[in-house]
Order: sequence, then C-alpha cells, then structure tokens
Amino acid sequence: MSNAIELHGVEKTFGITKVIQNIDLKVAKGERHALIGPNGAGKSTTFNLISGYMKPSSGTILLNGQDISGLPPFQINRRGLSRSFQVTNVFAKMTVWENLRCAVLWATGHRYAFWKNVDNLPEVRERTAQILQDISLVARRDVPAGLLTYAEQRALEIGITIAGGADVILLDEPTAGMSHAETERAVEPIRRLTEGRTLLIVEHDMSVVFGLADRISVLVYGEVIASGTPDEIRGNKKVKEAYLGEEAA
Amino acid sequence: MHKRHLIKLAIGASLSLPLFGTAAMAQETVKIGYIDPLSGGGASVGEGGLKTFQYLAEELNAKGGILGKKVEIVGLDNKTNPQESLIQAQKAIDSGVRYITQGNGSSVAGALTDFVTKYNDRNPGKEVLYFNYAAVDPVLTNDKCSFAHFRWDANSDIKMEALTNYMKGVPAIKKVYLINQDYSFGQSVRTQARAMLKAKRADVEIVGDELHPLLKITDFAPYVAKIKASGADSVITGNWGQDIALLLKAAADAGLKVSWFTYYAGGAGGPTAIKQTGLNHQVFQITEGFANLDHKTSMDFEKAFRAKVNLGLWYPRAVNEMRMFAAAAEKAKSLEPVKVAQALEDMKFEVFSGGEGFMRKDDHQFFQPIYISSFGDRTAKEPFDEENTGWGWKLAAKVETKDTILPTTCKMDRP
Amino acid sequence: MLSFGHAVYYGLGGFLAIHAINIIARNKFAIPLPLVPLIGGMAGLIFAMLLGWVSTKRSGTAFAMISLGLAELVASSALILRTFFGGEAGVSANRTKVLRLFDWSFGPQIQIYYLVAAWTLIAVIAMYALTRTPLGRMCNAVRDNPERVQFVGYDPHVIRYFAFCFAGFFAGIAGALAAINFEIANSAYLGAVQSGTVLFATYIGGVGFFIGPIVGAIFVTLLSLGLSDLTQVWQLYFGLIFIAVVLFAPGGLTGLLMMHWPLIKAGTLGRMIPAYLIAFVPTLAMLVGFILCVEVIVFHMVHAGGDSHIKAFGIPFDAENRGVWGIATVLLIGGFFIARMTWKMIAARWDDALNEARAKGVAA
Amino acid sequence: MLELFVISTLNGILFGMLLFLMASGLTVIFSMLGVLNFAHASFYMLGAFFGFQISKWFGFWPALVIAPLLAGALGAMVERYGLRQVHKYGHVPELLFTFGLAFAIEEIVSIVWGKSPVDFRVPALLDFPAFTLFSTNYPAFKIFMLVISIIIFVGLLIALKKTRVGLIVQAALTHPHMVGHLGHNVGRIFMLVFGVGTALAAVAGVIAGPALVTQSNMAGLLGPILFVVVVVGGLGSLPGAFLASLLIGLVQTFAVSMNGSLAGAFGPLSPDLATTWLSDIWNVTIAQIAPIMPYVLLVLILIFRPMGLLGTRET
Repeated sequence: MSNAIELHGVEKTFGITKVIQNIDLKVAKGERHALIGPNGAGKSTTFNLISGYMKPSSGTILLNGQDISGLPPFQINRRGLSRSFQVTNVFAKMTVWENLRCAVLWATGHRYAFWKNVDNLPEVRERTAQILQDISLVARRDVPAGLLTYAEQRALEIGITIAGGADVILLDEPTAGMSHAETERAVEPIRRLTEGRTLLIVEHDMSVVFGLADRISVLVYGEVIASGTPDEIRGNKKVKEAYLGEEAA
Repeated sequence: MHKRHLIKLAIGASLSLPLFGTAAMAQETVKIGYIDPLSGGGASVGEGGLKTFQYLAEELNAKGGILGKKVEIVGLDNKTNPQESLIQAQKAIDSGVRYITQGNGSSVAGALTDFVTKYNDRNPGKEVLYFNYAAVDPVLTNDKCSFAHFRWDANSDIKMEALTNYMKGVPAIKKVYLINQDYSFGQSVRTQARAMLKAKRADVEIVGDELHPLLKITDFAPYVAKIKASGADSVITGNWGQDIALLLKAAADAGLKVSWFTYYAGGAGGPTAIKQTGLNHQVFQITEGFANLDHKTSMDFEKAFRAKVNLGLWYPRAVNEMRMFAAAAEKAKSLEPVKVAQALEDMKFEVFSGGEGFMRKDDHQFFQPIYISSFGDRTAKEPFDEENTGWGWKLAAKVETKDTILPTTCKMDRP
Repeated sequence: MLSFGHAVYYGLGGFLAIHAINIIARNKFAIPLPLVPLIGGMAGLIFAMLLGWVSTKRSGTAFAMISLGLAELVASSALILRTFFGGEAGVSANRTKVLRLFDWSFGPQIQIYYLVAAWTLIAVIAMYALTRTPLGRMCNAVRDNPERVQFVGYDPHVIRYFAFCFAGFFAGIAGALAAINFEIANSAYLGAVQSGTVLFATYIGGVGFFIGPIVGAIFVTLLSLGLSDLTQVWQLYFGLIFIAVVLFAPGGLTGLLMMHWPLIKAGTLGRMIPAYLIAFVPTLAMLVGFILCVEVIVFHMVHAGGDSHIKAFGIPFDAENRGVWGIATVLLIGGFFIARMTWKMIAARWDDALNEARAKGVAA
Repeated sequence: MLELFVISTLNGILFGMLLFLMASGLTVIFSMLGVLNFAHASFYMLGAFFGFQISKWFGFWPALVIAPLLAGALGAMVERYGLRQVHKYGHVPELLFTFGLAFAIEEIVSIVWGKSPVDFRVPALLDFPAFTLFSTNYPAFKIFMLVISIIIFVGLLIALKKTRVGLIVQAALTHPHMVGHLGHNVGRIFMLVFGVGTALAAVAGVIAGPALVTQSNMAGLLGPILFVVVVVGGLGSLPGAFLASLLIGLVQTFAVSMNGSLAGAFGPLSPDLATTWLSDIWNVTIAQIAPIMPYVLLVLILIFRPMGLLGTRET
C-alpha cells in the first residue's frame, strides 16, 4: 500500500533556531494517523510545512508520491490535501452557508467563473447542504460565522476543511479549547466524515488520540522519536519518558 | 469599488443639464462668467484675476455700464481642471451668461474653445463668446481657431517674434540656452526660438535645449549645472509659477551669470524669487505692459488699482479686453454675442499702455506693442515695486505692433 | 484593496473612447455612439490586465503604494507621449459626427444624460450580477480572510487580479462616458486628484456594502459641486469630513445606516430618536461654531484687509466683528462639551436598544 | 564634462540624503505600527513652514531645533488621538486616515501661509559659496545640509544600537509580529516612534525649505517619490531605504544631465513615421524622463525583486 504523505529529512529553521530537525514521517493511504508531542515540539509547524503555509528549509514532502515541497498552499490543496487550523480560521463576516460554499466551489470545478450565478449551481447547493447537515449546523445556516459559538466555529472549521472533498485531511487540534462533553461529541463526526480518507491529526486529548488513530507518531523537539500503532506507542519507553511520563506526573 | 465613477458622472451630467427656460432674455445686467481656479494650487492667481475683472466692471459701471446695463462678473471655480471648466461653463450659460472669460492654462482654453464652438453650433440663436485673456498656446488662433474665441494676450509665437526682434539688436548675445516646460506651450517656445533666431541671428549659437517636466522639479541645480557647463550667456525660458522661481533660485546659488529672457518672471511669486536670488536687472520679461511704463493714464490706473485691490496689475490686457468689449457693444448697438463678435473683428483700439492695437479678423488675435523690461532696483522713474520687494520693472525695449505680426493658418467658420 | 491609481483605467478608457469617436467619424464606420463606452471598457480591461498582474501580487498597504507608483508613471508618461495623449491640452472629438441611431444626434445634453444613465444602470446591474458569481463570492472571501482562501484551493493573487481587471473594465466605461459627455480627454483624467476623489467617495459611502460607493459618489459629487459654491476652502471641509468618517464611522455612511437595521427589525429604533434629537442641537452648534471659526480664520489669513462682510454657506456675517468671534468660540467649545455628553447618552441608549434587539433574537 | 559629473554627484547625494531623512522615519513607523504614513511628506512640509515662521521671529538656528520638535509633537499627537483610535479597524483605515490628514494639512498650510512660495532664506551665515569647482559655485548651505543629514544618519545608527527603544525598534524591523508582545508600554513607544519619525521629516523640511522651495504643494511633489524609496529599498529595511534614497537621488540627477535619445543614438526617424506616436518615444531625451525614472525603477523592482532591494518581508 502506497503512502498518502511522506516526509524525508524535512527541516525548518527560523533564523538560527531549528524548529524542525530532520523529520521522517509516513502516513499510509486511508489511515488515521495522529501526531502527538509536548507543547513546542513542532507539531503545528509540521502541519504548516505539509500544507504549504511555510516552506521547508530542506528535505522533501511527498503527497501521493508527488513532490509538493515549497508549493503554495492552493496548489497543494488542489492536489487533494486540506487542512484545518488550531486557532479558528473561518470567513468571519460570511454566513455559515457561504463559508461552506466557498470551500466547495473549487472542487466542483467552478473556479474563477464569473459567468455563472452561484445560486443556480445545483451540485454546489447539494454538496454544501450535505456538509451543513454533516456538521449539524443546519439551524445556523444564515448566521455570520463570527457570531457562532466556539464549538460551532470548530465544527465549521472542520466542515470547510472536508468540503472540498480532499482525500488527505489534516486536522490541527480539532478539539482544542473544548469542554470534555463537547470533545466527546466532536469525535464522532470526525470519525464519520473522514471515513475512507487519509487523516493526519494533531491532538492533545489522549482519549481522542487513542480512540481514533490507527497509527501514532510522537514528535519531540522537532524530531519523530517513535511511530507505531497505539499499543506500540503505549509500550514505547522513549515515549513514556518524553511525553506520557510527564503527563502522568 | 468600481461603480463610483459612473455614478459621479451621472450626477455630473444631470446637474449640467440645461435648465430649459432659465436663460432669461430680458436681463438687466451683462453677466461675464469668469472661469478660473478659485481654490487649490492656482487660486492665488485666479483670485487676482477675478479682482482685476471686478475692478474693471466697476469702472465700466461707474460710467453707466454697457448700453445702459450693469456689468457683473460671475466668478466660477474650475479648479484648473478642463473638465470642471466645462461643467462651470454650462452652469454659467444656464444662468444666463453669454460671455465667458478665462486665462489660466492652455488645456482649459482648448477645452473651452471646443465647448463654446460646439455649443454655438448646436444652439443657434443662443451663441456664447469666449474672451481669452492669458492662454497663449498659438494653436488657439491657428489650427484650432474659432469664431467664438478672441484672444487679447499675445500668443507665445508673437512674444517670441518680439523678443527675437529685440535680440537682433543686441550683439552681446552669442550663446543661447533654451529651457522650457515639457508641454505644448514650452515646446512652442522652444521651436519658435530656434526657428526665429536662426532667421534673424544666424550667428547665435544654441548651446542647449532642455525640456523639463511641468511643475514637478524641486531642485533645478542639475539643470543649472548643465547651463553652466554649456557656456551660455543668455537663457530663454517660458517657465512660469514655481518652475521659474526655482530655476532662478538655483541659478543664483550656483553663481550663474547670464541674462534671463522670460515670459512669466513677473507672475505671482516671481518677483519675490528674483529679489531673493539677487539677480539685479538680469531677468527680462516680455509683456504688453508693466507698472513702471512711462505712460500717464496707465500709471494712474495702476496707482488706483493698487490702492483698492492691494495687488499689482498683472493683466493690462484684461483692461483692453473689457474696454474693447464695451466699445464693440456700443458700436454694434447690441449685446447679442454674434453682433459683438462682428464688431470686434478688425477693430482698432488705443491700448491701455499706449499705442494702437487691433483685433485681426482672420484669427481673432489681438496685436499690440510689446515691451521688454528687466527687474531690479529702481530710480525715481520707476515708482512701483512688486510684492514689497523694493525692486521694480524697468523698460528695456519696446517692440512696435507692426513688428509683432505673424501669419496665421486659421480657417474660420463664420455664421 | 485600496487603489490610489484607479484613475489610470478611467483615463485610458476616456482617451481610447475619444480616439474611437474620431476614427469612427473619419472613416464613417457603422458604430453608433452608445457602443463607444464598450471600447473604453475594453481599454480599461486591457490595461488592467497588463498592469494588474504586477500590482496585485501584494495586497493592503503594499498594493496601495504600488498602485500609486504606477499611476504616477502612467500620468507622467502621458505628457511625454503627446501624439496619443495630446499633451496637456488633451484630445477632443465631436460626438455628433458618428452614425446616428433613431435620429438621436447626441448633441443635446439631455440625450447624453439618458446615455449615461442607461450605461450606469447596465453597469450597476452587471456589477451586482458579478457579486453573485463564484468569482464574486470568492472576492468577498478574500476580503474577509485571504489566508484561509488559499486552503480551499484558490490563489488570492488570481482572485485579486480578476477583481482588478473588472474594476479596470468598469472604470474604462466610466472614462469613456466622461469623454463622451465632455467631448475631451486630457491628462487630468489620469491624475492623482481623480483617483483621490474616487477614494474619498468610496470610503465616505462605505466599503463592504454594494450600495456604499453609490451613496458615496452621490454624496461627494453633490458636496464638491455644492460646497465650492458655498465656501472657498471647501477642500478643507472635504478632508475633515473624510477624516471624521474614517475615525468615527469606519463603515461609511452606509455602515451607519446599516447599523440601525437590527433595531428596526426589533422595533427598538424609536427609543433612539429622542436621543438623536437631543444630541443634534449641541452637535449642530459645535459644527456651526467650528465653521464660523474656520471662515473667520480663513478671512484673516487669506483676505486680510478686504471687505470683512463675508458670506459662508450663504450666510453673511462680519468677520471683523468681535461678537462673531465670541459666538463662534462659545458655540465651538460649549457645543463640544455638551455634545460629548449627549454622545455618551446615545452610546448608552444604543447599547440598551441593541441588547434588547439581541434579546429578541434579531440581531444576528 | 568632469565638472558636470562632480556637481551632479554632489547634488545627487544631497537629494538622496534628504530623501533618506524622510524615508527613515517612514520605514520605522511602518515596521512598528504597520502603518504607511501617507502624511509623512506633509510633516516635511510642516517642518519647512514652521522653520520659516520661527526663523522670521527668532532666526534660523532656533528654528532648526524648535520646528522639528513642534512637528514631532504634532506627530505624536496625531498618533495618540488619531491613529490609535483607528487602529482597531485595521491597517487600511489607518492608511486612509493619514491620507485624509495629508489632504487637510495641505489645505491648512495653504490657508495660513498662502499658496505661493514664501520667502524662506538661507541664513546669512551660510549664504556664501563654499567652494568653486571649475567656475561653478557650490553653496555653503548645501554642504551644511549634507553635514546635518550625515550627522542625523550617524545619530540614528547609534540610537538604534545603544538605546532600549532603539533595540525594540530594531527587533520590530525584523520581526514585526513581536511588537504585539512588548507589554504595556507599547503605546508610549509607538507615540515616541511616530513623533521622532515625523520630527526627522521636519528636519529635512527645515533644511530643504530655504534651499528648494517652501510652498503648499511641496508635500505632494515629494510624497510619491518617498513611497517609491520605501518600496524599492524593501518595506521595513532601513539599510534598504538608505540605499534606495541614494540610488534614486543619483539616478534622477544624472538622468537630468544626459541628453541622449533614441534619435541621437540611431539617427532621426524616417519621415513617414515622424508624426506617429513612435516619434514621441524616439525623440524623448533621458533628461526629459528623469522625473519618471523613480517610477520606472519601481516597476522594474516589482517585476524582478518584489520584496525590494534589501527587503526580506513579502508584505
């Protein structure tokens, strides 16, 4: 089975600080892969590198076998990779419906069309309606995104991420800042919506990680120190020392 | 973001719609629309002109007006913008104005001539005349001449004809440098200077020929360095406004000793700049008259004018314009523009500064004696100073009317 | 995006239209005048396509500077390329010389008025339609959050470029209409003043609302035509109004009006009206005092020694009169302090009314 | 020819230094506050007019000190009571605010001092030719301008390297996002930076006023070039601004001193093309296009090096 994402010797430096040193990471197609590690380990930076938000200082990143290192974000997105943000990043002044529709337009092939009425595109409408239902925001359809509750914004964030139909999804702490109850409610839709796709997720909540992921990679000080199934990671000594140990303490 | 232009235009167009029926026929006053900048960068010049015309209107009114009707000057602000000028002209016509006068900017003058010509074509019986008191682009009385347009200022070719006729008699002039603003007027000064000098003083060498952007230069030092390097003894320039002031300033700084032959060194701010540079009687100006001209009636007028308006008379030609207008109306016994225009054609007139001038029928250009004067310290014969500098203009030479006449290419459509 | 160089496309549209009229008239092409604006539009579009790619590489402040630089470049070049641009005198044409349609000569102003109105209507409809297309929606998205747009597959640069081209197209139409109206095009069309006025109009009207610029254009045109008759220093008032809008009403006039929409929906607007009326009196007094002060100062600075009975906004007064000075100062300072109290009251009432509207669930 | 070369170099460096006096303030303000101060050239103009007024009352030397202080105080007030209020709406409204301000300042100046140039003279002490170079005088005042500019340039360098505020400013130049985390004092620093920046522009105004022209349109003449300097040098780069200032100063001065045109290089255009638009391009001299050179430079830079000569940031 081929890999959806592959990182080979990827490094990122800011000035003289090496934030990411030599990451090698493989995410197989169709797999749910979690990236964990203590604060400041470089998880978000890794996401930024993969999604094109930042350019790697060296190394290569492959998406479905194609080199995407250094490409701008929209190009990477068009090749089938979509990401969410840790800090909610939606179109605050537009309604929920419009937010989702923006995310659907490129994938449905309407691109920069200026000769079509956006309200008369049935496939756009149907797909947007479907996503709206999937993230359970039907009742909030015409509310500007900036006025949603926090949990609703997080749901919308995920909705925008999956709306384009990308087969590789990167979720950056989808449950960050949520209460325990909210988190529990959030996991199920994530599982359902990423069914059949490749998922790479950064998450702090260990119950989410171990409940959701097929495989887990542990990132410490900008390096992957371990990669494996949840059970393997649970039993890994290095991981216990570096991460779970602290958590337990 | 894009629709604003359209909307603006729609409003502009609707406001400039002729308000039918407002052009009252039986009016009690003769209204003259004065279209020049009354705000923005050109305002100081425009205001001065307005005051001049208002003073002249009062003078006429004190004598009973024109054909018994009072003269009223309607000040209209064109913001030195041709398009705005057209809006203002339409506004003026709608309020019953049949005579328009304007002077600042050949671009405005070109637009106004076109506008008035077309208006007269499209509105027979409601003709409008345009009296030009200062726009000197030769094209206005040549290729673009119009029956509705009359010019009292000598156009730039005429001034150059006068200047070169003067230079013909000054053997000390050997190397001439031309520096002009890079637009139609500056270019015509330059081409005429080249052609006329070649014809009249083939021995004069033109050592430099510069065009610089209009009103954009803050430091003329590089240009002055070039003039210096060329070894010129005289400079001819049509520069006006800050372009002449800054040029002279840079010349004084670099210690450049040449004679300056200028069109507009006497304009607002010019005398101050010359005084500042200390170029005593080295700056010459070509005009149809100046304050210290030894001519009794114009000196008396100047004195009264200064006392009332607190400004020197910049436009002796405006006096000619208003007085000739009155005379033409009396002669035609009518204030109908077409009749006034016909009366003005080939009219001979004793000009403000003395001597005879005439309005040539072929192109509606007025010809008059031209004076070359220099600016510097004064003797008892020069009572007036400029801009409180203590310095004044002194006569250098007079060029008679006959020595200013040039042919025209004008082919006019007459009613 | 903030363009300081919009007049470039407006002006080029105007020039092309003038040349087009001349060429059509000379060769007797069967193109009626009402189609000429389209030529201007195409000119605007083509130049926007050429210059747009470089300038839309960046957005925000950098874009503003670049647009300014390009505008200066084109405006200055216009004076050098005088065969095409006619130097500072410009190029003129006679609009009645082209093919006549239905016996309309387009000589009389009223016919031009209809022409401009028709094109304006068409353009406004087209622009509205444009906002309803996928590209139009994505333009909104870029304005809202350019970063996120990249992660749904769009290149913000391309979207900005498209928007820029359309803006150029409509500006070109406007330029052509102006050229038809005045029958002349000159370099002032391309200049910074033109761009500045447009900017003023747009922001005073309110960006972010479709009708904002329309409101702004009407307001600013009336203001500049009206104010210059009323007072000599109209540009000062103009600048101050603009600053006031930026400071106190970032949404522009339209934004101010739209703020009231939730209250109208909730029916709590009535509560604001008395507060407005109370505040109106001292605010007006303050403004009158301010205007008096300005006019008196202007008089002393500009016309010192002249006739002191001046007229501003049609109201005659004596600028030398100490009484007038006193009244002006009292109105200005007193008005300011009282007005400030009333503004606070408005703010308090506003919060109440809005909260109540929220409670009723309409203020989304 | 050598004479022209030397004089042009001196003039070019002088113009460049004047540009830098203004561009430095603009760059620092831009880096710290994220605001492109459209009214920056207006403070240059205010400096010149304040300088004119004060030197009329007390003489030139007090004016050289007081006028910039006054303009700087005004600048600080603009930041405190104007810009800071607009800040919450974002950078574009801030830019618009300064745009409106530039407009208003120009109007106020022309109301107070009129629209024609004022008689602002070089102080008698410096009103003599400093040296004569192949018969061309070089005025002492211009040497003085050069010296003042260099002193301020050096002073600025020292202030940036040695003072606390200087270090913060430096940090802000390279990492603008950091400014947000400076703590509670950030308001005071912003005000200070804005004040100093505008005061620098005012110094340029006071020394340029007598040498060039002091007129109500002087801001409008210089403003656009200033933005070109900042973009060409690279947004937020002080060394870049310095380089770009000198470059533009020299390019413009040298272009003026050259006479070449395509017609001169390749001979006159064939007569059947002489009336077409091509003749305009063919016959235009380098000197004629000197003033648009900065904008040509801008376009070239944008195409080939969008972040500017020494810039590192994309926006």
